[in-house]
Amino acid sequence: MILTAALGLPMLGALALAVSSRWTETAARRCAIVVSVLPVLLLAWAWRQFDPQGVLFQFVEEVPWVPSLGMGYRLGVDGIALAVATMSALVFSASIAYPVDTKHQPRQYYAWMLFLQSVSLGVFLALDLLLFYVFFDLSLVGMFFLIGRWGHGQAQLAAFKFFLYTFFGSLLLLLAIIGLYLSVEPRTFDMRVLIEQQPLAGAGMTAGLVFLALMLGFAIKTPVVPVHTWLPQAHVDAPGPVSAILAGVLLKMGTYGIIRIPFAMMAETFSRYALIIALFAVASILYGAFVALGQSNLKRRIAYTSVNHMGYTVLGIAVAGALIQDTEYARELALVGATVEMVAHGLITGALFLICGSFWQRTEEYDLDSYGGLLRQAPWLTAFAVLASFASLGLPGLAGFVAEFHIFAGTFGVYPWLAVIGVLGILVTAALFLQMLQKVFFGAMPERWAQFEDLRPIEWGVLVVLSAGFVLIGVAPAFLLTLVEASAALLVGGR
Amino acid sequence: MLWSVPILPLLAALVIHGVGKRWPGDDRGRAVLTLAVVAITVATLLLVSVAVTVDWSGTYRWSSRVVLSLGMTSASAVFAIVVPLIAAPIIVYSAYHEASPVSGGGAARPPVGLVALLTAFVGAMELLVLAEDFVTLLIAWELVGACSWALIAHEWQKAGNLRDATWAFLVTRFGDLGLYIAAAAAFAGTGSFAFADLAQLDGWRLDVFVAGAVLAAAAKSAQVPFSPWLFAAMSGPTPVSALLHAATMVAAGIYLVVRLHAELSAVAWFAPVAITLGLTTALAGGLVACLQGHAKKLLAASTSAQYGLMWLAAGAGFPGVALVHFVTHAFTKAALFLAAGIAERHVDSYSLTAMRLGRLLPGVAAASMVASLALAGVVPLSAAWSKEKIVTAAGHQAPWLAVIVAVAAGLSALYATRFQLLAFGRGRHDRMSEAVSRPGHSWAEAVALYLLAAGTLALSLLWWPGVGNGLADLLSVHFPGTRPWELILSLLLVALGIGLGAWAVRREVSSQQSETRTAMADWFGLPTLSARGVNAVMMFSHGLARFDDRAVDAGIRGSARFGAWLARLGERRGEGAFDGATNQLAKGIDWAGQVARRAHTGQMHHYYTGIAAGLAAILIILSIGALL
Amino acid sequence: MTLTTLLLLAAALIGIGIYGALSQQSFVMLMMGLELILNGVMLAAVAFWAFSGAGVPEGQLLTIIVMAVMAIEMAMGFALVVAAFRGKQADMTESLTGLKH
Amino acid sequence: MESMNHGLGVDIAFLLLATLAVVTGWRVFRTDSMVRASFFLLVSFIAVGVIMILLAAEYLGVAMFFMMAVEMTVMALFMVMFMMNPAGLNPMNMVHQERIAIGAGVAGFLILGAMALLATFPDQPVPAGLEPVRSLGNEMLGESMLIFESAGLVLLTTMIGVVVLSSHRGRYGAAAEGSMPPGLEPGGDPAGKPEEDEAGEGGHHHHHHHH
Amino acid sequence: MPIGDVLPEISLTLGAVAIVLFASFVRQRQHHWAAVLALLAIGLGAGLTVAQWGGTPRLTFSGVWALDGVALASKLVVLIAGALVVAMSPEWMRTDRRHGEYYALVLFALLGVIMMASASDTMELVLGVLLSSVASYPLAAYHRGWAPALEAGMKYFLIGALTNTLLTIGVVVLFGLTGSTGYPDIAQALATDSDRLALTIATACVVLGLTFKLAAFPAHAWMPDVAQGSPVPAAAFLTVIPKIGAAVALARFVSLLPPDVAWRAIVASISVATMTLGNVAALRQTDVRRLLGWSSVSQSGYALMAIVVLGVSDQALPALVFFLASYATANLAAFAVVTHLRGRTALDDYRGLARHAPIAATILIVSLLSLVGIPPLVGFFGKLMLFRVTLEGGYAWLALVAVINTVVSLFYYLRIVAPMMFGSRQSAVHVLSGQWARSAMAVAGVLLIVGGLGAEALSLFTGSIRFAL
Repeated sequence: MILTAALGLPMLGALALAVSSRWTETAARRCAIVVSVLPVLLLAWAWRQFDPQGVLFQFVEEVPWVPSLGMGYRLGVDGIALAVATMSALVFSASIAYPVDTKHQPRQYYAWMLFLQSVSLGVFLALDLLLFYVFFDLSLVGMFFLIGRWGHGQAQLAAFKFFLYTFFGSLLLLLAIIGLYLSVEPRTFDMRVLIEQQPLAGAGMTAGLVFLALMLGFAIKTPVVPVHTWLPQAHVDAPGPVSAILAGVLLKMGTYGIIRIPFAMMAETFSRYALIIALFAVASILYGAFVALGQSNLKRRIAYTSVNHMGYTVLGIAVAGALIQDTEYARELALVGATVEMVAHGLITGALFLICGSFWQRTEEYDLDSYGGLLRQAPWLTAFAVLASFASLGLPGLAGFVAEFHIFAGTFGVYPWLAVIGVLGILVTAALFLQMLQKVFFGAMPERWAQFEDLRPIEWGVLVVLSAGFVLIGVAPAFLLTLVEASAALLVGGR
Repeated sequence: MLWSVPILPLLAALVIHGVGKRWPGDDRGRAVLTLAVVAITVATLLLVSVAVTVDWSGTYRWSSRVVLSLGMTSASAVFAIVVPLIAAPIIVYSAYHEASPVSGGGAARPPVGLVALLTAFVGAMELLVLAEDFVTLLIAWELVGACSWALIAHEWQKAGNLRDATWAFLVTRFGDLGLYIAAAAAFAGTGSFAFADLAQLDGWRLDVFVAGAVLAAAAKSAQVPFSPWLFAAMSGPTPVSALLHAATMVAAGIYLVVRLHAELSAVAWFAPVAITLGLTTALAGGLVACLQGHAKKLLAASTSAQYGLMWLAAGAGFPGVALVHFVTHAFTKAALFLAAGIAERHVDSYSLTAMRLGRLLPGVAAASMVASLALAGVVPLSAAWSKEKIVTAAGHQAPWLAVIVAVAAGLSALYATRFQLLAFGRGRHDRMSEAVSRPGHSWAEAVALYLLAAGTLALSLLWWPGVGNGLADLLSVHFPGTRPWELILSLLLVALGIGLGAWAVRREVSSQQSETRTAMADWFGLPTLSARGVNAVMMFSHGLARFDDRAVDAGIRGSARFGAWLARLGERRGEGAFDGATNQLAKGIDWAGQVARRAHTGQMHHYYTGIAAGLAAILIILSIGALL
Repeated sequence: MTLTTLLLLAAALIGIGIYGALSQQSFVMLMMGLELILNGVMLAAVAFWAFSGAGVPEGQLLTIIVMAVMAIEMAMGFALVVAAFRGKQADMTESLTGLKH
Repeated sequence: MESMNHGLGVDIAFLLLATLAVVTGWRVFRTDSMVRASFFLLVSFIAVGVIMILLAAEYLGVAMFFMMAVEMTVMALFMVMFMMNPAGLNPMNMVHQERIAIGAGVAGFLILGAMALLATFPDQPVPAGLEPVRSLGNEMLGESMLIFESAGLVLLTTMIGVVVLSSHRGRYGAAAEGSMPPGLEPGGDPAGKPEEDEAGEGGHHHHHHHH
Repeated sequence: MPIGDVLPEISLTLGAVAIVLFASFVRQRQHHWAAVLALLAIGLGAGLTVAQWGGTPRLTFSGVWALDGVALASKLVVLIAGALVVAMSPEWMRTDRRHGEYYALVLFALLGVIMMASASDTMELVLGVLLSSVASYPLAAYHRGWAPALEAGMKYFLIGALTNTLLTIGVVVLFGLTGSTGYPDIAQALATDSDRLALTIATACVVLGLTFKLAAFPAHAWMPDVAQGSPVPAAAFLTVIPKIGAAVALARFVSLLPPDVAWRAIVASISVATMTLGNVAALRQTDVRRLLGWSSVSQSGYALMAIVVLGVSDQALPALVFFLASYATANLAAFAVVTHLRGRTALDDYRGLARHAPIAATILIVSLLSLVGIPPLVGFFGKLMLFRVTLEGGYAWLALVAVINTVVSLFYYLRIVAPMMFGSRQSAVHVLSGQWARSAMAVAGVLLIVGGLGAEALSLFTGSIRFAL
């Protein structure tokens, strides 16, 4: 029941906010914050209860939904899912608590945010392919309304682009899911059965097509170059907290999906194409980094680093799925790294986008060159921005390093040359973040920002929580690694 | 328990930073800072000595594959002791020499942030030298880099400082990539990151490992072609340079070579590479230093050159010699930087031609003299001993190598002389000149300098018979035996260098600096070259960004075009933003939409024709199907 | 009088009917084209009944159904033409251009 | 296919009737008057009806006569009442896309003609002694009862529909009054009135002589 | 004569007759009671249909009338949809002098659709098509005082007349070929060697005739006009209900054909052409009703996918009926909202609706999302079933085309959603007074969600249906 509660409570909260029109802004906000924290607590509790030595999926719940189709309301988590879900819940709480201009519709804003929290957690907690898809698609709907209604700039356009682009991916996914479904007897959408049976092993063309559709669908969501172009615009025009969710949570659905479906259910096919996926991942790493370096818009720059970081994740997964002899250790390391990267990127980029949101609230300006010397006016904002940037560029002691180090070490054990090429990415990332910091926070301050405010207490508090998260993972990741390692070992070694 | 050694300064730094803002802004605040720093370094030193005597170690488990571990080897012990030893006076110096950059127009506040960062820097360096596995090493390695970024960027109001800090960070991070690769190769070969398991490494992975480690170490210790980053680092405050060069950042590179010497020299090409690298840097750095007119840059080039000598020693198979030279060099170089910093305060410039403060600052001049002579390699000062050992070590490889090394050592005599005479020679400034009215230096700064000079003098005990052998036993390293001809040649070259230096100084007063000389003095134009490279990269990424906007996205801008139209229809804003955008797919669908709409003319006979045509099409498809 | 000749005659009538349906502007004339088609269809139905259907009664019934189709469509057509003419002054296909694209 | 028992006279009659049916059918679209056109159509139908009788489907043929006679009269009356050019006084040629129409007609003829010539249908002539009318009656009230009733239902529906559409006056005054969508706001115009309606009426009209 | 087998149909017929009589004797103001009568007749018919459920699939009335799961299931869907249409009408039709007859025609049209779905004889099929057509033409043109409605009705009729005529060609040729009009005999005759040229022509004509009722390419042209010009409740009827009967009739017909007739290719081609054309043409519409009409065309294309794989995938028929039911619910909900909003149709008029009429806006958005196939709405399960059988039948390319089309369709559906949610408006929103349309809208909206969450019920209901033949 704990998982159902985790995704059901925000849904109930969303309904409560949606149904009654009596909520004041403060009441709606307080209610949303409180409700959004509950899943964090529940999942943290589940984390404590999780048995790393136990079976792959724990806390399993099963209620038939459409049994004649083999579909059910099935929930359950392994270490990977639990880690990503907990991170997501946390990022949601942080984003909901972060101040934003609700454009006189606070009730609707918080209702949509809670709705999105619920369905996003659903994606990570689902153990049924179709249920996974249901939540996957609903997240698009929630995001569409959030961007379109509360975004700025060309928000509608960005929302359209986001929805259309990723919806195409999700429909491909639907076809592939049906393909998988049709390949098992008896027909079922139960992920556990599909993982166990590996239904399309050796199925040649069919397996290839199903795999292609799956990977394309997830690649769009992740996003992997060259199907990433929906991302920058959606990010730029979305309000800060929504960007934080988009980058922190929604992108993870792509990579999590890769781990959960093609990686786990089509191991043989995956291994056949692992190298190609890894090449795309490396392309994403470098391309994302270089394009980010070329951006002069604060939010676009951060948005493109997501392409880079998700490239690391995909690289880790691709490597983990390459069934090359005597590389189990390395592959397990890579998968652990990929998972940690998901968690780390969620927290770090979440924090960065929230900081962007603070900028927009104060200045409505994203142009890097118009800033400078803000350290004088806003030391706390600077401190958090520096910390998050360094975390994002992979500085040891912060979460990004743990992830990237695992991934590179794992990759080297399987595809040494890709590791050598890919590692260049962290150099470019460093360059782009340092340049960004330099332009925004240091040097001389233009007169127009003389009234620039430092962080307000609530912003400060939220950023402290997120930063604590990625510092903790950077310094003492054992709690996370132990959880993930167990599942990674089962997924990599158990095959 | 060994964790306490690096963690103590790191935590202390946090505490200093946290509570430092509330301290008084005057000299009392500086005094408190000084006391705190001294306490921390002494405590660290105590912890290290305890660790050495009772053989502490430490492990910290991340996961079943990744275990962080600390341990003490002779090389780590030396570094672990030297680092706080050098750092203590430097940090005290900085507490008085610098001011907080945020203090603005009011009274200069003590540089709490800087002191905290320097303290953290010490902690990171301790972590680096105590690391017993690659994860820990890499963590410390990059933390050191990040600390140096923050330190160089200390005066953040000047955008140039930030650029230099970024540049320094990026160059060294480029080297760090080597360490990433090395660590990955080690894991791939041994299934673990521990140094202890490196012996199992063989085959191509060993080659990759060594290449990565060499790259990382060379970049950190500013070997050619990475040397120019040290110049960029000169944007930082003087104490930062002192610490960076003497004991921490740059030292990390040579520490890695010394610590992993056994594994590195398992590949045949390591020795020639290390020797070539070291020798090239020593000669080039020496030349640059001889030509530099900027006091700190002269010293920086000298740092590269001296670390080049250490590389050479390690390459020649005597990491112990490199270790000792590191220690002797640390004291002299720290002292010289502090002296240069004091000089700059008096003339408001690092330009050597403007100094000649011998009369004004006799005490400082004397301390600087000790360090300069040691750097020059004048017997019986400390650095001379280790330098002679390097010449000898080179001689073990080949006699001609010893000759070249001696020439490089002669160069160091030349530039050391030049530095000393230009900075603290007897020149225009005397007690009567206008410089007196300038703010001088505090007693604390002078004491710091004297302490370091005294350290140099104390280390001169190495010349005392038996001390060298005792040290070798203590560190369980091997020193090469000195050959008379090498010693004589070397001493002759030192003398020649000093003479040439004195001559050059006399000439320098009159002559203008030529273009070529300026270029050569700036690492033979390497920075320009790399600046071009950076420009190329930036252009590439801007181009890529444009490409990403226009080309890759083109297929998707269907929605954009349509959305723009919608925005016009709906919100009446965002108009025209995408008017120029050409998008084939969007155009195609849009066109199809128009055609489909236009085809629906509202005219019945067109519909009838359509139905007839549709029927014909159905018939044709059915007939084809029947024929197939 | 064979099945072939009968079917050819039916084909000719249907062809002319198609021509009429496609070419006439006036609703009434257009409907005449449709009737001509149905005329051919009825003929074909009777021919089939007589030559290849072994005289099964469904053949005749089918012809009656086709006849009913014709009658009903004409009735409905005239009713609509009347309504359209009254409401829209429309007697030709070209005058129906309000709904398009 | 020569199994049917008939003589030369029947063949000649068929040939004449066929020619008549085609020619009058063609003339329907080649006359200046709608009234004449409807009478040409009637002749064509009658020719086909006679052919049906020749084929021993007397009932169908006769039904055809009556039906078509009534229908064509109605049509002619209708045209006199409502339509332009009642007596063919003005020459009229109201056609569009004639080439396409000719092409479609020819194609239709060729395809069906090809079927007539090339296709093989079962060779099962009407058995001797069959009483077509009786068998039809048995069928309609027996096996195909449902079809027969369905047809009746369709006729009923048509009647209701035709009355609804065409009756001029209803039980409560003018039938069409108030027969429109509700206004967009109470009392206002309904939504979605096409713009062309206000401007373009009669763009291709040559005459309005009713009302 | 097994009268018991057609009791639901008799119920509808009697209901219609009763309504006509009622309307002749009652004051116009009381005519909305005719809607109650119609609902009673439909309810009785539905009840009788349910009572028929569970019997073995069989043909009755000498093989003319199919009494199988498909017929019963589609009959139920048609009746429920018809009830919704009736329920959304009274306020819309209030001012009409012939308010009462409207319901009689609706019942007759329902009967015609049921005849199509149940016909197991080409003559009955023709009559079904004819009955549903002649009842629909007046429905489409019911606003005699409103030019667009007359034009829509006229166009609908003209296209219908031509296609019905062509349908009779097909039926007659088929009779010539097989000497029979009953499906069992036809199937038997075609199974033995029969002439391919004639069969090709017959197939083409029959399929074309049915595309008219399906609003599928090439006889789709009436659909947008009717959706735009006709009375909105009638548009709701015509965009939804005839399709159900026609799709089942088409499925019945093609299942008779021998395998060497390329009917799968034909249906697949029509499917692709229909969905693509409908979607592409809908892209730039600014008239919401017309947009829904085009979307309805494209939805026919999706439905045809299930017919393509008939016989290859054993779930093809359940998928067809399931999809049609889900589509019917969503489209009726959308039209119910439009009715409730007094037929507002310009896209601009929908701006800011979410704030002024939140419930209507919500139901409209939900219905559009259901048409797209966003889970967990019932439309998602419809599409899921379709994709599933299409993939199972080996028509992955068709599924892919449908996917691309779905993305395109999302675009124009969102174009309605976006101004409603993101725009703002000053003026008030007027809705129809009274509870009929509002209730119809609410019921349809609830069905969309309940149908999704309770997809199992619908799935069980359709899961085992098959043809009697």
